[in-house]
Amino acid sequence: MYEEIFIAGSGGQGVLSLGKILTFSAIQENKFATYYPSYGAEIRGGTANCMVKISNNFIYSPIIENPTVAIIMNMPSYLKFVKKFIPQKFLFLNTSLIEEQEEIKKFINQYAKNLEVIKVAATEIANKIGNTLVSNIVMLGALIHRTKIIDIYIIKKVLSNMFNKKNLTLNLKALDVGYEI
Amino acid sequence: MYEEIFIAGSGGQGVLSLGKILTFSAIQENKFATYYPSYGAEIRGGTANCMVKISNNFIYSPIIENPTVAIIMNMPSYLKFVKKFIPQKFLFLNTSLIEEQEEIKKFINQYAKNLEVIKVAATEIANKIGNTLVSNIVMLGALIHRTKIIDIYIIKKVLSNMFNKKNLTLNLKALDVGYEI
Amino acid sequence: MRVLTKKFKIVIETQYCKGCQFCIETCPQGVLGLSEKINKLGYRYVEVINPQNCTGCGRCYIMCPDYLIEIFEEK
Amino acid sequence: MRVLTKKFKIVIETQYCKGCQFCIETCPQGVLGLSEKINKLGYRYVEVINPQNCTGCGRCYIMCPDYLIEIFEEK
Amino acid sequence: MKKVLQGNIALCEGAIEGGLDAYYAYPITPQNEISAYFAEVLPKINKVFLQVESEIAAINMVFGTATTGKRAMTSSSSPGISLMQETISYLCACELPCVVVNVMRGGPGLGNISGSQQDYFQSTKGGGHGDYHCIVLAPFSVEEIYHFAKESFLLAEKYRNPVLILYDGYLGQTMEVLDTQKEESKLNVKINQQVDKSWILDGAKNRPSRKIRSLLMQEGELEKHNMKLKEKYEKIKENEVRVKLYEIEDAEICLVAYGIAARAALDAVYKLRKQNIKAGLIRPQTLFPFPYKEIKEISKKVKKFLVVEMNLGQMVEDVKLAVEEKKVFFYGRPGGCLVSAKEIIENVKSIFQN
Amino acid sequence: MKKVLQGNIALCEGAIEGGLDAYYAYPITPQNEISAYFAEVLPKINKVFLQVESEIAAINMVFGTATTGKRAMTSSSSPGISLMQETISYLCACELPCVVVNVMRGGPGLGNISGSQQDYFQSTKGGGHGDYHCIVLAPFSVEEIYHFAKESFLLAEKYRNPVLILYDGYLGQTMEVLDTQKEESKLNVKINQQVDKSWILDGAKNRPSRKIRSLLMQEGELEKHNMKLKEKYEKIKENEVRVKLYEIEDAEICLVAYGIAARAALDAVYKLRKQNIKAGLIRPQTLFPFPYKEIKEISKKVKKFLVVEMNLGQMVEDVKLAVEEKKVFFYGRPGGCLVSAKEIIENVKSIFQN
Amino acid sequence: MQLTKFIKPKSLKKNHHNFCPGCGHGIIHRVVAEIIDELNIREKTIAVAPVGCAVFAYDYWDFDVTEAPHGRPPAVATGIKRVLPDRIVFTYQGDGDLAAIGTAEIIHAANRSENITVIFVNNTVYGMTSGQMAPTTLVGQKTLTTPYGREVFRDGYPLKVSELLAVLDGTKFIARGSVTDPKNITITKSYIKKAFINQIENKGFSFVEVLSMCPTGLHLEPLEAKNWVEKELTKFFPLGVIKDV
Amino acid sequence: MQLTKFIKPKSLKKNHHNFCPGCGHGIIHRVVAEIIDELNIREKTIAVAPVGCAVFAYDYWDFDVTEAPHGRPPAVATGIKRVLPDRIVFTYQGDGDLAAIGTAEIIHAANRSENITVIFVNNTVYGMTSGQMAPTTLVGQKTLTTPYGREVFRDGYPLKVSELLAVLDGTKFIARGSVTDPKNITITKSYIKKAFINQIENKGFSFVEVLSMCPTGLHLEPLEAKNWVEKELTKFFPLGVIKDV
Ligand SMILES: Cc1ncc(C[n+]2csc(CCOP(=O)(O)OP(=O)(O)O)c2C)c(N)n1
Ligand SMILES: Cc1ncc(C[n+]2csc(CCOP(=O)(O)OP(=O)(O)O)c2C)c(N)n1
Ligand code: SF4
Ligand code: SF4
Ligand code: SF4
Ligand code: SF4
Ligand code: SF4
Ligand code: SF4
Ligand SMILES: [Mg+2]
Ligand SMILES: [Mg+2]
Repeated sequence: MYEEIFIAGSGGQGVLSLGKILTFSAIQENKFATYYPSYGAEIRGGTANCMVKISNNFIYSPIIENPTVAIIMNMPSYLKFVKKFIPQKFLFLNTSLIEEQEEIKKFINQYAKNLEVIKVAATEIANKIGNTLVSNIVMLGALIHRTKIIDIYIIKKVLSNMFNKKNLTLNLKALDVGYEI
Repeated sequence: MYEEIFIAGSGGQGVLSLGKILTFSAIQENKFATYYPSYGAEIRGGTANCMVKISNNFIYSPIIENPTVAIIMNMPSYLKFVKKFIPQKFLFLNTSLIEEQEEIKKFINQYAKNLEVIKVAATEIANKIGNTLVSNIVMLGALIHRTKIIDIYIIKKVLSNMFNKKNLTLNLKALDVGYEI
Repeated sequence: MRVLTKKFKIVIETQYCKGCQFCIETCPQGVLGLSEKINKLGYRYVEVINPQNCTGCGRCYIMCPDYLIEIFEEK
Repeated sequence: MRVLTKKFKIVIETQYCKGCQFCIETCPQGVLGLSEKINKLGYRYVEVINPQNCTGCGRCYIMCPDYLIEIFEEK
Repeated sequence: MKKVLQGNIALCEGAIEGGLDAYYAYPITPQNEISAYFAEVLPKINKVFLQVESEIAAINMVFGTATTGKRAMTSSSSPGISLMQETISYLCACELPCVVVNVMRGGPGLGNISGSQQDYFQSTKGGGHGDYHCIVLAPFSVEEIYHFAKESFLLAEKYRNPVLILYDGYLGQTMEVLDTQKEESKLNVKINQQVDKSWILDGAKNRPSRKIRSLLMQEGELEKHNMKLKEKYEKIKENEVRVKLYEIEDAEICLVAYGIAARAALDAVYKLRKQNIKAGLIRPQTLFPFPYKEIKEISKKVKKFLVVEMNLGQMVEDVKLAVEEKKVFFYGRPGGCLVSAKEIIENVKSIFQN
Repeated sequence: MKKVLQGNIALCEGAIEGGLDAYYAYPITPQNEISAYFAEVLPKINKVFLQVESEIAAINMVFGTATTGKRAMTSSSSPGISLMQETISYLCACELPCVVVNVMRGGPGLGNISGSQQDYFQSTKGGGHGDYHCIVLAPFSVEEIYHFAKESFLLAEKYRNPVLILYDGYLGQTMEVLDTQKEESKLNVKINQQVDKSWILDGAKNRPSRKIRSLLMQEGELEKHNMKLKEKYEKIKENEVRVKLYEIEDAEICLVAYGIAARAALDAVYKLRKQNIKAGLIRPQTLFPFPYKEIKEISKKVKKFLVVEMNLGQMVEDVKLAVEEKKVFFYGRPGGCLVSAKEIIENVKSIFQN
Repeated sequence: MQLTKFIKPKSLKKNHHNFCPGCGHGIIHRVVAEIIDELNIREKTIAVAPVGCAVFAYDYWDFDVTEAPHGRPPAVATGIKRVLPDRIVFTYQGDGDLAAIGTAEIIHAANRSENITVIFVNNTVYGMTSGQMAPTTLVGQKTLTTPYGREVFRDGYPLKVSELLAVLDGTKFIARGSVTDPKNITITKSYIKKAFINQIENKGFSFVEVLSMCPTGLHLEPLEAKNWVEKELTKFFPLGVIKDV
Repeated sequence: MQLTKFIKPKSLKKNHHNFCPGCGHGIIHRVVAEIIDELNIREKTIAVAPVGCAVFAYDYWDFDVTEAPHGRPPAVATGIKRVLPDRIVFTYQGDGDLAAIGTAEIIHAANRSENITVIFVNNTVYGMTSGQMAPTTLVGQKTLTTPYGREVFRDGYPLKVSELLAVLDGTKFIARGSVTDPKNITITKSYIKKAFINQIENKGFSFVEVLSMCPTGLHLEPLEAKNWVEKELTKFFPLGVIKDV
């Protein structure tokens, strides 16, 4: 397997955590994985992003060259990144905050014929569960369900190492809800 | 012609001026000349020195390698430098301030068989003329007389460009007295 | 009772608003409010909710870190 | 009239003296003077000219920048 | 033990494992994670963490701590490292063991905060004044960062010489798995090596007082000291060269790259081989000492060398010192741009076409 | 016109003749004569003289003055120049014409105050971060110091690039005769050359406002800027190499030396010829750009090269980049020791014996 | 008919800046631009931008601006002013730039009484590099590099730069303002204006410290950050004119 | 029987120094050595020498001494003290070293209240490099780089370092003494001693400025130089304790 996953959103949406969870989980599965965040002054201006690569072999460059999957959590990221990192397999959009643009859709279609666009109202769902902060985990659930990149049990194990009890319950719920959409 | 002249004394004895006068004069005579002073923290501790080279041809290194002439104006310089820069032709000693040491004399004799030592009580003579500050020029007179390195009229011309009238008279007198010893 | 003898026009480049709310907080007349919508920068942006109350005091202009607000007097 | 009840020995490493004259100037008893001779560093150096007047006050010791002076009390 | 760490954090954990006593630094991207980590962790284990007024202050505090024989480190990125050049020259002159980390970014000037390899000359030839050398380690993975950091103090102490750990912003920011036990990532040092500490300053108790200084004004003194240093550098050249070779045996073209660029190069090597182009890779892990001899040896068999760097061509000069010029090609991207396997492959192909 | 001047003073007179507007510096031996002279003379001709708080301040004032298109200079010696490395990188990045003078002394560290050539790498490869180059001029006589100083501003402006004048303490302190008219000491510049000043900051009057900066964060921007600089450097390499050749035609061994070392080498050449050893000398007057091509050309005929430097071997690497390694020998003395003709002759002879 | 009452100054470019929501730099940038307009000196002003979040000043102000290496704006400004004494030269610096790495340069420019204007933006953190402790960070304040709060014992005291510079004979005007509300912005503006007028009148070194909010570095919402500056920061850094000679 | 009354302290080596005739460094070196002896801390003292005429301190004092790059002794001392907090660490610096190139380092060491002792030798010139203007050179004073006398307009004001540092909360003891006569030497000694005792008692940063004579740099005979310091220099730099908390 070889996946290049691009994840973008606003600083507060937990896109970096989402990337790290994927990375930790992949390594738990004895895969190779790299994680590369945006950092420094780049983060200013509303968007944060990270790049995750997962492979059965050693990963040479942590930088996305041919994204297979992209997860876009808000509108500025949609406008800024989608044309630059067109995924070949899956594009996950947080439709709670993104209004698709015809021009961008067209552009993508041109370069990624077989792309599947998965729309998840992640923020709204998270809000319903109890906290918009877990929109990233909702998205993660959706990602795992659709792509099977990583075993969901491994993800749960990783989550349980990261959160205290109260937060864990919330996060696991978000994961499950996302998984079941 | 090719002369390497080493001049040393205390900071206040005008050894650097003496070197410069020689240099300017040599160049006035259309010879090549270089002047290289001691500088910086070296000067501390009582001694100053300079190296003058005069030649009919371009001078490559300003640093003394085989001194032909040395002019030593005080005791610390005598102790510090004479063994290091043994001149092959002439050694001028300011006997007003230098007491020759047997050990050093022997040492020199070994390495400079044909050396002529010229003793000038430069400080006392200068004092008699009116100012111990011109002991360097007294020495210069003696040097020119004995070595004929440079025409004394050129020296006088250089001096007259350097000093105001009052000082010039004194310096010319010192030169003449030194020349006539 | 205060009588408004002048009318003021508030021009805000809302598409660049970062939703800091400084203008809203500082306006003594409650002229401004925060939209539920999000602009292309991704922020909930300011909107004019009570334009008629504006006294042209300029506090909002002075506070806006993104210099998005301009006030014109209409005669 | 002051009576000297103690005697003091002044030891000066004159060969390292730089002739600054700080000690001479500071000595209230005129114990020290400047030699006409020159030491191996090339300076006219200090010499003890009136040893009997020394009160052991230590001013010369304190002033000497080259720490060349030591004072001993003889009993 | 397996761990998942960011490059900059692996540096911290390695340094702590290696016995770090004090860390001083001034913030700069892309290595701020180092200070942030140490700020949290060092106070807990009673070691010194100090964020200070400037890079110059930081490197001089390293100087101070090093005079006591304790293990000091600072880190910065390119512009900050430039400011340290005077003191680095002093550290080498005074033979003080310590560790300096440069997480390179794009230059010159303020440049950008991306990763780059534009400080190779500064690091290896001496950016400061006078003849001197730091030992320069160039890890290419988070794992190597960890091990090099861990063992850098021992290496510095072995030679009483500063060690410079040189990697770029990309590697510093990347998180990946590492093995803290991995043998092959280790340096030529022993945990309990005998180190002469008879020079340290800790108070002249029951011993003569000591001095540390680089001012040598007596005639010939400084030349002698330089010659002594030279001898040390020769010894380092003899014993401490580390270089990894990949697919060299039958290679028709040999890539030469270090750090993050070597990862792209290695990727290219395997991809080229799939296309039946016999490529190999020479990856220096030490930049000073540089593996001249090893490369020269290889050049007896290999006809072409492609040096890949993230700069306008710096290490390529060292390769040319080992290999006939006409055999050596260069591909580089300056300004914080990561080279890709794809670009390298294209370059290799075009070399074979011409 | 003939004059007798000390090297450091010739620098001052040349710079003034060349249109110096402002000089900023911090004291350091062996170049204090420069400040002393400027302190006395510049106020009289309404130019700026400022002794400032540090070398870093000095080079940044140079930066400020250079942004206005005025002619600024600073001077220092090795440790002080190390401190300027960050800003020199900025000056190159911002393409600001200005002149920096390094009167080299013995290193590393505090070293001594004698003359040396231990800063060759720093000067030519870039002691600071990022890929950049100063144009490096290496006068070997008081006369050349004068002319290079005089024309350095024009050269800097021709390329919008800092010029580094590099000589050593010996030459700086030496007084000798010079000819202010001498053609052959001059550089490839014209007094009334057309220079683009459309970038200078002097107030946005009747024109759009301008900015000077080296931070280039947009994707690819910095790489592009680096490529632009590279092009400039290539142009400099093409047009500005200056090298003097002595007795090359029939030479069996060719010395390579610059600055004060080249004087000893030249002395040796003539003395060797008297002993029927056919020696010649290649003397680079520019160290960046370095005369690779010229040396390579000569190496087609000449079998042996002896590089003579006052360091542990720095320029020798550049010579080896031009000439097959096995032809190249080295003789050097670090730590502020002047090489002598005698020593060079001995070395030449021993090369022929082996 | 429309009368303009409050409009963007001419000395600002038409683009929009990249500062974070609620960042004080935006306010101060505008205030400076207004003053330059009011004094009618746009065409002879040269500004020196720092390294810090305000590094991009040259993209926002519509007059000549140069970058300077981190901490060196006072030296760069000196190099400009000395050769162009009739131009108006000012630096704009953050607390890392001015009070940490640039300490020597600001002290000596002040001591020489360089006839320049310095605007010192004190937001108690290194905004640009993600919120580390600055020399002006308050005791106990948590930052990226003081996760347990600034400790006097280890990190020293918050540096009162204005009070420090006031000791120097070379400083002619020193004041501290803030940008937390319209009144204080207006006062701060009067300080900065005075600092420019001093330069025009060749009075020498004039310095205005501005307490500002960096919501990102403080990890606070814009309004919270503003309140913190208003309530907490001014306790330690009192507002007002500190020196005027 | 002979009783010793005034003898060379043990903390001085047996050799002789190379300072010029009448140089104040010699007196101050001896005073420091006496204090180290009296406090019985020779075996745990580590000194940091500056670059300046006192660079050779390691050749004269008989305890551990390190060199430091020019101006950086406070940073080097910090690096020592932080890892060896029970040792006595002090710097000895000239006015070029401390008040020019080393401005940032001294201000921040003081601000951090590093528990070290700093001895600041103010002789108004750069002795080592042949007598250039120093930050402390008086207005009108002629030096190698102010041949027409220091001009306020160009060169700024003489820097009162002690008064400047006194503003910082981190400084615990600041005093200015001189070495022009036995009485003042004794007072200066008491200041320096206090500055060491403060360190022993962990009180924090203590600083003593010593007005000293550099006959060579001043181009005066030793006695003249001494008198100039006594008469002229003390007018601008008043003697006494400036801060003691
Ligand atoms: C020599 C050097 N050191 C460090 C940096 C990294 N750096 C960039 S901005 C900055 C500090 C910014 O803080 P401040 O001056 O307070 O400005 P703010 O962003 O808070 O406005 C630092 C340390 C650099 N660019 N150059
Ligand atoms: C980086 C650097 N810059 C400059 C110098 C040259 N330098 C040596 S000592 C000195 C100043 C000495 O003056 P001061 O500190 O007052 O000491 P003093 O000799 O007067 O006691 C200078 C500028 C240096 N060695 N290193
Ligand atoms: S001008 Fe005054 S009243 Fe009108 S919106 Fe702005 S703050 Fe409110
Ligand atoms: S102050 Fe400006 S940026 Fe903030 S909410 Fe109001 S309009 Fe938007
Ligand atoms: S101890 Fe006192 S009285 Fe005796 S010589 Fe010294 S100064 Fe004079
Ligand atoms: S004080 Fe010392 S150096 Fe000066 S004259 Fe007296 S003994 Fe000599
Ligand atoms: S990080 Fe802070 S100072 Fe920088 S732009 Fe954001 S809020 Fe402003
Ligand atoms: S130059 Fe001045 S400070 Fe230096 S030793 Fe001589 S008198 Fe003392
Ligand atoms: Mg800040
Ligand atoms: Mg001094």
